[in-house]
Amino acid sequence: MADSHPTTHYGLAHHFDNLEQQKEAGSLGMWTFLITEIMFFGGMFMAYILYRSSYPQDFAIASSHLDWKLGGFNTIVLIVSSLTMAMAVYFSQKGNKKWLLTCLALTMLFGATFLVVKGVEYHEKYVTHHIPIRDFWHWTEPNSDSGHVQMFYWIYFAMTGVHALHMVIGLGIMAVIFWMAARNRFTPEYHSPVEISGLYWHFVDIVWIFLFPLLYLLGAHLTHH
Amino acid sequence: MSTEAEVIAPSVNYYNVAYGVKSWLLTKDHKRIALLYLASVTLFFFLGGLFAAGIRIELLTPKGDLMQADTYNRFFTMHGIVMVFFFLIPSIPTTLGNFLIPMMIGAKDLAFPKLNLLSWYIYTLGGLFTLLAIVLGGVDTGWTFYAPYSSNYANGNVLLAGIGIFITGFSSILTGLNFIVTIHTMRAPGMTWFRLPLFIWSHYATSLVMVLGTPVIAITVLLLALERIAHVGIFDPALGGDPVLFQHLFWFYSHPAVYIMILPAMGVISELIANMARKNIFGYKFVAFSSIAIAVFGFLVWGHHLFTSTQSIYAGMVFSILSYAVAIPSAIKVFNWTATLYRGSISYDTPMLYAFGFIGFFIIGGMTGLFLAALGLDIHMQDTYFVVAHFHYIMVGGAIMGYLGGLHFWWPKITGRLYPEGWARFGALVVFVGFNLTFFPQFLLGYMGMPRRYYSYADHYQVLNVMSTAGASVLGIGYLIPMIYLSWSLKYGAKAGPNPWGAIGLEWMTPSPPPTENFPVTPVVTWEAYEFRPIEEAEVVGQTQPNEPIG
Amino acid sequence: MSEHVVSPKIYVSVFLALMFFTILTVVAAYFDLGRANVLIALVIACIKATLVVLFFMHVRWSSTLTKVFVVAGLFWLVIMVALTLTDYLTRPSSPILRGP
Amino acid sequence: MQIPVPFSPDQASSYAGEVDALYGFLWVLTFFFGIGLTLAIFYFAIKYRRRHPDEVGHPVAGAMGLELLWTVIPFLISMGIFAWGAELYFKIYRPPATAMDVYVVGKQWMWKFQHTEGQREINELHVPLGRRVKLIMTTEDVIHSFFVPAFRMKLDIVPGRYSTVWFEPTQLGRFELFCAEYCGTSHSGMIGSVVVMDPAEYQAWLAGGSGEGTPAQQGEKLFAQLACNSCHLATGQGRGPRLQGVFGSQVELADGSKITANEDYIRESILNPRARIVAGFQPIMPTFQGLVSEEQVLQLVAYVHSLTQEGQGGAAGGATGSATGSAPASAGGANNNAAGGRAVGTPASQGNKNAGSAPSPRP
Ligand code: HEA
Ligand code: HEA
Ligand code: HEC
Ligand code: CUA
Ligand SMILES: [Cu+2]
Repeated sequence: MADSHPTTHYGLAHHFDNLEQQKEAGSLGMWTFLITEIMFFGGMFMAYILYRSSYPQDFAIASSHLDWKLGGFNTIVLIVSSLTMAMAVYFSQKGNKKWLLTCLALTMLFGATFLVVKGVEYHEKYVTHHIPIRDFWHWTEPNSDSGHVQMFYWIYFAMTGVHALHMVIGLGIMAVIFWMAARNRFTPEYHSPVEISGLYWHFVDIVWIFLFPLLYLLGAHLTHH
Repeated sequence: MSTEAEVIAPSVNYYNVAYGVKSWLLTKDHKRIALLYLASVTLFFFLGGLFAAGIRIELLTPKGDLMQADTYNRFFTMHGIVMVFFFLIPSIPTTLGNFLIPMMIGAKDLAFPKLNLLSWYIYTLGGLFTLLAIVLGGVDTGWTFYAPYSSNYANGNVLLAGIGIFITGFSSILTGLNFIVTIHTMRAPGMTWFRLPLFIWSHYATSLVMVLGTPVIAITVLLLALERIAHVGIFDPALGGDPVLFQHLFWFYSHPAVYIMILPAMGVISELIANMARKNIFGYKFVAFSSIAIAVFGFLVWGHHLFTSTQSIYAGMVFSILSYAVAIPSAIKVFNWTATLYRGSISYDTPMLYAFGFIGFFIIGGMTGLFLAALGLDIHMQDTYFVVAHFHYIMVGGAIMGYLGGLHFWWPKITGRLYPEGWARFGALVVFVGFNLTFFPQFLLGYMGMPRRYYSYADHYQVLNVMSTAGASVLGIGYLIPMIYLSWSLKYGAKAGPNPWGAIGLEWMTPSPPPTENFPVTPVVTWEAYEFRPIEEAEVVGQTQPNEPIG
Repeated sequence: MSEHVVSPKIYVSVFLALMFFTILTVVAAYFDLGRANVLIALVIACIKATLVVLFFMHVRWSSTLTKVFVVAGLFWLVIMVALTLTDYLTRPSSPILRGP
Repeated sequence: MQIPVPFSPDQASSYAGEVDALYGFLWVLTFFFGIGLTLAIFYFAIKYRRRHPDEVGHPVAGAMGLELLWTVIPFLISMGIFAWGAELYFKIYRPPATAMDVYVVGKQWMWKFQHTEGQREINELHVPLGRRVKLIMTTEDVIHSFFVPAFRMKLDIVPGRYSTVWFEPTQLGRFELFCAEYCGTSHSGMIGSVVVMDPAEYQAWLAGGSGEGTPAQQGEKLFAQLACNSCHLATGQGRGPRLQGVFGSQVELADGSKITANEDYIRESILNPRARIVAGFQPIMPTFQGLVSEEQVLQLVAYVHSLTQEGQGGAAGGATGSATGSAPASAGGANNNAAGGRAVGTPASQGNKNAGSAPSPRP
């Protein structure tokens, strides 16, 4: 059976010939997965593009009811977390356990911050009845079509919800990596799990880089006037 | 058939290496996982077939008499969902593909064995949700789930079925991902891309489609299901949403998905034809690249399902012309298969009979695809039985023939046993006859105007419908025959040697059934694909001695 | 192992660039530029994403295969959007062809 | 091109024969390739059958010439099919400028029709032989599809907008009408028939009339009931634009773009006024979504349509005869009349497109 097979290298699974091959497989696998993720969000982007360009005014008004300051804050939080993630990879390459752990911890901290802020925003929507569910939805803003606004919020919740789900999964992965790092599982030769989960984390950041302007900033010029 | 079956079977193989339910449910061996899948997809096939039987019996008479209209609607919906998502899409890749890909490229396993097992569990979970939906009364939306009917009007368990499909989608994604990575990184030394068996090329192409397309259906069906709960959503015309957007997103996956169903079968056919004619494939590179071309172009044609949906007529034109473009690589394959027979050494064993059947059905199914892709003609044919006949010709006539052919061909490798050849040829014949009788009349019905998804129909369609039902009963028996003798052969079949067909390919150079890590030593490939030599010589070429006990 | 170790300096510069573009995108949104607003937002987001992919995700130093995969993934998204829009943009009363 | 094809329904519309011709051609092609390849396979299979168990085939290298041959020829053939199919498609899906309108409303699970002369029907549609009929179709619930096999004509009806398609019946009789998009429990019960009548009989049948008046007249009543006329004044002094002459014209919108005021545009103006604002007006028009049924919207559309024809001095007859009683009288001239009266109202672009693929005269 698999586990009884003697491994020549620490961290090498039985069915690979060497670490190089294993690492290549892992990284290619993650990239392939990220491509599926692009398409996964792609379906929602398609809906967004269609309706946003069909109902620009209503989308702008709907968007102006989101707090771009919170969204912007979250953007910055995620970018910082991406930096700490990148640094975590750097320290794993260098074999610096202490800083690896620190960077991973910071990454998780920022990720959690993001989720908390997201929760605050969702709660605000709940309080103001701006969650698009029939009989719950309540919209009084004049000069805008409640139906179109509901579609905006439907897309908003779908996209940010799925994104938040990815964040939660990302935190889980980071916790595992942290645990592995703490138990000295990584060496300068073998640290591909850190790198590969880093790819995932950065991807989730990229999604938000798109979501922020597309969802939060449509109505910025409206609030200005 | 080789009679050297009585070689000393290696004492330990993947099959007898461990016993007990746990050793199967926790296995990471791709060969065992393939068998898990084989059991599950067979189960779903018979479930889907049960629904088909219900459909055909109901359609025996013009008036609805066997069941209620609502029940009938659930029958064809569940038939479509089960057959497409739970049988045909996983069928060849997860069974034959899973079993053979590592062996054909000379690897010990897929790149991610745990992921492989996980995808079986995910598939099973999705299947359970769908079964639950069936048990709780089924779904009545058609397998296409068009909004706003399914989001706001349907009275079935759309949510459960939607979740089932969403979950199963991930199993498909993981399988595709695993294959892609495996084929890229795990090839044995000397196994260059152009030495790969065509089965590998077609599975690579299939995996591309799985990876790029499946996420879209997953999110689309999920959004639809949620829309049903919230009574609000992006496909809801009452809000200003566009139901046709759903159709775009649905077919963005579901058209490429038809190539998920046919490409693996095409790969099987390439193997069967080369090996049963003991000859190199004519135009290897053309056949190889046509698989990739089908996968890529396959993504550009989904709008041909929307010709009558009020899609813009200009978009209709674009999608129509691209649909013809995707037919070309299919044509290339058919011609090259035929040309491969030239100067071969052709055997008439069952796998080859299925291969011949495949080609015939695929030509008819594919050519009738050209009817449907012709814009002005599709106006008349869309949503009639002509479409039903078209896709059954390709999916049942084509893909399932390919699957059965492959199953017979590799059965000795998988089980170490030979199936009874006489019965098998008889079974293939019954399937062939039953199939044509079932589905050819449906072309005529369709052009005469009988719409699909009709529970009752006008009297003048009855004669052809009776023929179709009669054919379906023959076909059903035809499918039971292999089921019976294959099971029988598990215990009573003659023992097979490593290479009963005199075939070529790494999988034939290891014992049947193969040991856990497939090869005692990683093979080194020094020969081109399908490079047939006189039998004795081929054995020398192989790095492993086929008839020697290895362990 | 022949892997590239990216220096922290590069990471920090990329980080600063990302911050800069984030601020830029907010500022740009405050001007009512009609259709150009979307365009600017998208261009900036694309630049930011490219930075992350190239540097944080090391694609700049990765194999050709990885690069092909990244581009292919985006290309497929473009296929989906572009071909769907061939429908919506050519309808007789397309809602999209209308102004901003 | 009236080629009889076995197992096909009656050829009862002007383009049915052409559809059948393409269909017949494709079967010929299918048999050509099917039989040709089958014969080749049988020939090889017999000639090169395995003669002893250890025999192997002779390696044959590929042949570039052959590969090109069977790439290029299918490609050319398929481009030919494409062009043929596209030509038909444009013919069927672009209603000619001169056609009589019929309003169709689908709902689970019935068909409702209203003629411009006021006649209402359910699950049965009467049309005169040899007249081009344009269907303006909508649905109250889910997607349905209007399918008449004998006419080789089908089009989905999607909630939220109008679908328009046309046909010209060329054979008297009663033809099956099916709903061809799955729409729920009684999808297979959503059937009816189209009755093609001799034009004179058709006029008599129309005269049998309904007391309710034409859709345009009903629309006029609604226009008053819903107080549309409080804003849309014939004088042009109201808060909303004057609607006379709007239908079929190019409307300039607030954002500077232009749009042809067709049925869909009028419908949207009523149900979703904010979507497109007419240049020079404020977005104050309330939505009538939920206040009017699809049938009533169609009547309002018919009324707005009629304003153009009257406003342009079009003849009294035509699609929106001024009174039910006058219908028979206007019948003879209806074709010309509509042609003349609509020339103004026909979107320029559409007119051009139609010029290329104007329906061929009946054989
Ligand atoms: C495995 C499944 C499979 C495959 C491979 C195909 C292959 C093709 N399909 Fe099919 N199709 C389905 C499964 C499949 N289809 C299903 C399930 C539906 C209905 C879904 C639903 O609504 O429920 C459908 C519906 C469908 C439609 C929509 C019909 C409608 O609803 O109105 C169309 C329209 O263009 C179409 C076209 C094609 C074409 C052009 C091909 C081509 O790829 C075929 C190419 C093959 C050949 C051309 C034959 C071989 C070539 C030769 C013999 C040489 C000669 C060739 C030339 C001269 C070009 N298909
Ligand atoms: C892989 C895909 C696949 C497969 C294998 C099949 C297999 C069959 N299908 Fe399938 N079919 C679809 C995919 C498939 N179908 C899809 C996608 C639709 C569209 C659904 C929709 O509209 O939403 C459809 C719709 C469809 C219809 C149209 C229904 C309608 O529109 O109203 C019909 C009608 O004849 C039909 C018949 C059959 C038959 C007779 C078989 C036969 O090949 C099945 C033969 C197998 C068996 C019969 C099982 C053998 C088991 C036994 C013999 C056990 C004994 C059984 C009893 C005692 C009852 N199918
Ligand atoms: C409160 C005033 C008001 C009422 C009531 C009203 N409208 Fe309007 N309507 C407007 C205004 C203002 C516009 C122009 C701005 C716009 O496009 O929304 C308009 C535009 C239109 C247009 C587009 C005209 C064009 O020139 O393109 C149509 C058609 C129309 N209305 C029909 C109706 C109908 C039918 C009703 C009743 C069911 C109705 N309106 C009720 C104010 C009104
Ligand atoms: Cu209406 Cu089907
Ligand atoms: Cu298709």
